[in-house]
Amino acid sequence: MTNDTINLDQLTGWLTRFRDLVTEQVSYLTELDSAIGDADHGSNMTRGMGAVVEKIQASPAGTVDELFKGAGMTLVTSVGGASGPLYGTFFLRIGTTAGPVASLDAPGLAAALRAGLDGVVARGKAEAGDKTMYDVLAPALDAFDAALLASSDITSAAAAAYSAAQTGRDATEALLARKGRASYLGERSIGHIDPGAASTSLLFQALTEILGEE
Amino acid sequence: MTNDTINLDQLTGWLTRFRDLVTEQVSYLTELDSAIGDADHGSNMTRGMGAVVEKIQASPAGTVDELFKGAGMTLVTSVGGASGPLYGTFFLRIGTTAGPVASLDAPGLAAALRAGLDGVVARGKAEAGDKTMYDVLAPALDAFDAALLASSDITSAAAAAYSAAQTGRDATEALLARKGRASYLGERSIGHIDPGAASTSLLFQALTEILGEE
Amino acid sequence: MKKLVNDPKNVVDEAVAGFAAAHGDIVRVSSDPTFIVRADAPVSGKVGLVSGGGSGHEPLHGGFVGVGMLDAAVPGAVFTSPTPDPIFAATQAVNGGAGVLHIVKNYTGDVLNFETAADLALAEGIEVRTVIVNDDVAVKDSLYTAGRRGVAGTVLVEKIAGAAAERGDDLAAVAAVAEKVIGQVRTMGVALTPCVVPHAGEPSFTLAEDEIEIGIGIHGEPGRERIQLEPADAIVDRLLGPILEDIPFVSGDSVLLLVNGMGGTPQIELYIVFRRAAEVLAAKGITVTRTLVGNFTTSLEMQGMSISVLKLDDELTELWDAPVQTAALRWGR
Amino acid sequence: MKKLVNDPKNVVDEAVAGFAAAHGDIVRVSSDPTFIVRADAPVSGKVGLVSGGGSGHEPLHGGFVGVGMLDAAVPGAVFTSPTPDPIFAATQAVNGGAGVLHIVKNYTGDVLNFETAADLALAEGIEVRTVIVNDDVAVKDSLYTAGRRGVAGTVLVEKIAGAAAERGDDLAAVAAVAEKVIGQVRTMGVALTPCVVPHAGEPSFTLAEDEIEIGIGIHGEPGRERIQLEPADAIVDRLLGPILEDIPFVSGDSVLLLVNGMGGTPQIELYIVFRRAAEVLAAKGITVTRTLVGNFTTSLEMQGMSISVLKLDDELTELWDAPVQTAALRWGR
Ligand SMILES: Nc1ncnc2c1ncn2[C@@H]1O[C@H](COP(=O)(O)OP(=O)(O)O)[C@@H](O)[C@H]1O
Ligand SMILES: Nc1ncnc2c1ncn2[C@@H]1O[C@H](COP(=O)(O)OP(=O)(O)O)[C@@H](O)[C@H]1O
Ligand SMILES: [Mg+2]
Ligand SMILES: [Mg+2]
Ligand SMILES: [Mg+2]
Ligand SMILES: [Mg+2]
Repeated sequence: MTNDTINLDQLTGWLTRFRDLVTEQVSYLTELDSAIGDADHGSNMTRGMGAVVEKIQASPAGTVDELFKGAGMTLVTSVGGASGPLYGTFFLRIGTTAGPVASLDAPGLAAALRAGLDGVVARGKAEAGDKTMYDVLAPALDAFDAALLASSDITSAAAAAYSAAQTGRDATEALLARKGRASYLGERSIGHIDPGAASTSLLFQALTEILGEE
Repeated sequence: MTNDTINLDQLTGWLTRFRDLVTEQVSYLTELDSAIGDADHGSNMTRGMGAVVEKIQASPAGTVDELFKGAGMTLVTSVGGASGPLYGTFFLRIGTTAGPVASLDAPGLAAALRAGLDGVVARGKAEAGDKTMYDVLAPALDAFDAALLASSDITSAAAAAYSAAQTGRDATEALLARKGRASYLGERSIGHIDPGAASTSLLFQALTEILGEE
Repeated sequence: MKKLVNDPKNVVDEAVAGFAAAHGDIVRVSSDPTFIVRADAPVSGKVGLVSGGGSGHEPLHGGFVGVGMLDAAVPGAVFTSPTPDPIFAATQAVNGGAGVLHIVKNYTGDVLNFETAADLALAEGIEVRTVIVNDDVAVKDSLYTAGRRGVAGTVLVEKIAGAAAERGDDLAAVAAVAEKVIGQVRTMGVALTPCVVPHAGEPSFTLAEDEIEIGIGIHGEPGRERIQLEPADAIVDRLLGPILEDIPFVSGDSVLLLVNGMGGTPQIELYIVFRRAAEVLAAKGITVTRTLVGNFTTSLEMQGMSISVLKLDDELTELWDAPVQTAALRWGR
Repeated sequence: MKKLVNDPKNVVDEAVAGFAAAHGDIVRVSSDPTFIVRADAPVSGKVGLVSGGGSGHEPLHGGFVGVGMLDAAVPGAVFTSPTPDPIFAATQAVNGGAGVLHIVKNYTGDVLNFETAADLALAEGIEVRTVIVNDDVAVKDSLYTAGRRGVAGTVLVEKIAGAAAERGDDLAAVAAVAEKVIGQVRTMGVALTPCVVPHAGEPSFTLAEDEIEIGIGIHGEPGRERIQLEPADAIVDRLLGPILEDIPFVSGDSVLLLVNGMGGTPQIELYIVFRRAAEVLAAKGITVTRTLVGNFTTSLEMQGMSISVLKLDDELTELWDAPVQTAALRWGR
């Protein structure tokens, strides 16, 4: 099915599905972080997204900005580490850019996601090839934007983004880390997928799955 | 061969042979001490007797008291732990009792050894069955004295003493320790041979071997 | 994993409660959010010092809260930076009107979370300055990377900046002293064994009986290089080389020498290390005028140590010697 | 065995040399025979305090030499009592004319070697009194055995007797204070892992991943009982039971609570233990008025801890609070 817009329910579903995926893959994410970090990315993301979904369920958001500002704030105050502020800012900026609306059309979603990415860069200063979540987020959004040039269907744009995300994730394996904890390993960081890249790929998997449903 | 007396050379040989035996059996003695103590009896005895023999070789003693006082003093100042003062006192008392002579006859040796045992008791307050070197030393000297009632041959008295020493050593296995480090183990000290009993048995083995030679 | 813990989830809360019970004369502890402040906080007119980071590095930072050192410490989960809210709350609790200095170890997570807390404080009208400690020479520094980590040198920054605040320096001056220490301290560490994070239950790397990791951080992460076990003196030489080259330290310098245990190293080994390090420095004409030996910045039960060298001048020496009264460092009162 | 050592034979000598290099402001070190004395020894007119024992328990005893505590410490080989000659030499070195107190942990080896040293001192006209510390309730006491061991309570004896000597008490009075502390302190410990003596190279016992030893001493020897690993709180309860029953400690008592790490235990775990111990004492109406948490009497790299409880009165509290300046314990100066 195609989607010209994405509504509050779907966006809530996105976050919920993301929570499910990081929870399912908690050991995988933590293993990746053991190899080149401090073995907590899985538990960080699970704890954070768990708190996000719990809060949404306790008091559902009335608008898109409320939903994402709430999610961002919860991540910031429950995760700590590098991923808490980075994912937190990502969602906060999405909320701020989306504004008090009930749904987003394709350009609106693209703009919000792009603002999220800008937030991540503003906080973390990552560049392409630094072996971080940026290396998934940036190509995924480029693919999303490119798909929208051909059609205004969010579902196919999300699919393109997820495909680029997976490619980006796998490409981090060969990189030498220049940001985050993995950078301390120097050459020894090569040969491992970045844990944040892996969780960000799950974010796009969650989006395609939620858009494909119904 | 039989010996009515034991001379300075033989007595020096006794100490040297004792050094050899504790050195050969260093791991065995330490293993025994691992089980119910602090795993140092082998290295304690080897260090101490090594120093004794080194000193004798550097400046050979002219009399029996000089030999054993020197040995006792060296043990006291080079071993530490429980065995240093106890073996040290044993040899110091032997020297004091023997006096400035060139050799000992059987009663003279018996008296000197008995004085050594009294010294060990005075210092350590061990009684029969406490699971210490006393449980070898006391029956060995009793056997030595008993043999002398039948004949004045030191060789056969020493053999009797060594035989009693081995029996005494093996009998410590079943005892519950009441003195020394092993006493802290309570019931768990049962089932292990006492390391000091084992080294004391080597002392009598050394004596029989040196008297059997020539 | 064998540890003296109850539920791994409660490790930090229970330890903080124990810390409060043991050191009620020196600190007060706030829960929800969790932070530790000196008993008389806020001290009116004095610059407040706040540090924090993941737990598991004890006595860092809670053990350094007290007169002459930190005003507050904010413990995160084990090896995980605290979130901004407790950092913000601690900042408010120690603000005596003269502003607050955040002392942050250079890890992306710590930097970002303290950054947000500083923004929140600013929004409340509290002036905050931040210094980033990055003393670990095992990591090559560069404009394009996350830079060097902050490790055991942090203790020296906290002590000396704390003394500057205690004598009445204003926020800019305290920050300048902290920056001076950061500019003059270098550290490098080695691990003989890994450590086990309670909620993970598994060591994050494994070492053979004859292997050691050179250039480790303080989070149980692998180091720069894995080598065969060597005698202590050779290991010391290996660590001191990059440390001394970095600033560089030169003949005629006076220094503070810190030999820091990683948590599971017997003190007798730390002194064997100290002996060699002092020897090497003396041979290079560098005078050790102040010393510190012990467990100050740890990685749970890891066996290993780090060596830190801080170039001293009269001012830093005087501030080092100033009275301090914390759970883990105390003299002059 | 992975250790930061060079030749295992030189462990003690190198560590003592490092200790001297690190703490030259507090101690002087004599070699051949090896002992550590406070920098200003002998202090004329003051009773001298000498302790010692096998190495591997650091900071005990060298870390407690200094103003307000020990005048000298005599380190033996690892886990082996020193011989009488260095004890005698240390006794001479600290004799300020008011006599010398020997503080000896109750092990046959330590007792015998100190006994001989005291005889030698007496022959030189130095008055020596000896107190034997035997705080370990894991060992059943009896007239017919070696009696209880001396363990972490020794630190409290050394601090409090040291303060009595520092204020000018005569030898009989200092000995009486020491005996009072010995009469009122009880300790029990647990091991999670064994330790490895450098020259042995092997652990002296092995424990499965789910086993712990209850009632251990401080020489890597096995304890009274091997049990399954339990939560920290259950272990604390298990140790506190025999301690509190022994004197007994009763409602209304004021106590000092010492949680002592065995060398390889992370501080975060010691505070989890402290929290529970304080809770149990409070529930029994016993007030914890003084505290000490950290590595004070260790067994090399062993993981584990001991709990000591000392019944306080005004005199002991005042002596505990008196200034002390040693490498490992310092306040008030
Ligand atoms: N400066 C940065 N910019 C973007 N992403 C980063 C940056 N630093 C770290 N990350 C991401 O964060 C991930 C690690 O997250 P996590 O393990 O939860 O935090 P921490 O590193 O504090 O333990 C890395 O895998 C990386 O993708
Ligand atoms: N009170 C005592 N009387 C006699 N022998 C003793 C006594 N205490 C200990 N021993 C002996 O000393 C031996 C231990 O010696 P060693 O291991 O060298 O010293 P330590 O126990 O100080 O480590 C014990 O096996 C025992 O035979
Ligand atoms: Mg991580
Ligand atoms: Mg022994
Ligand atoms: Mg982390
Ligand atoms: Mg011994």
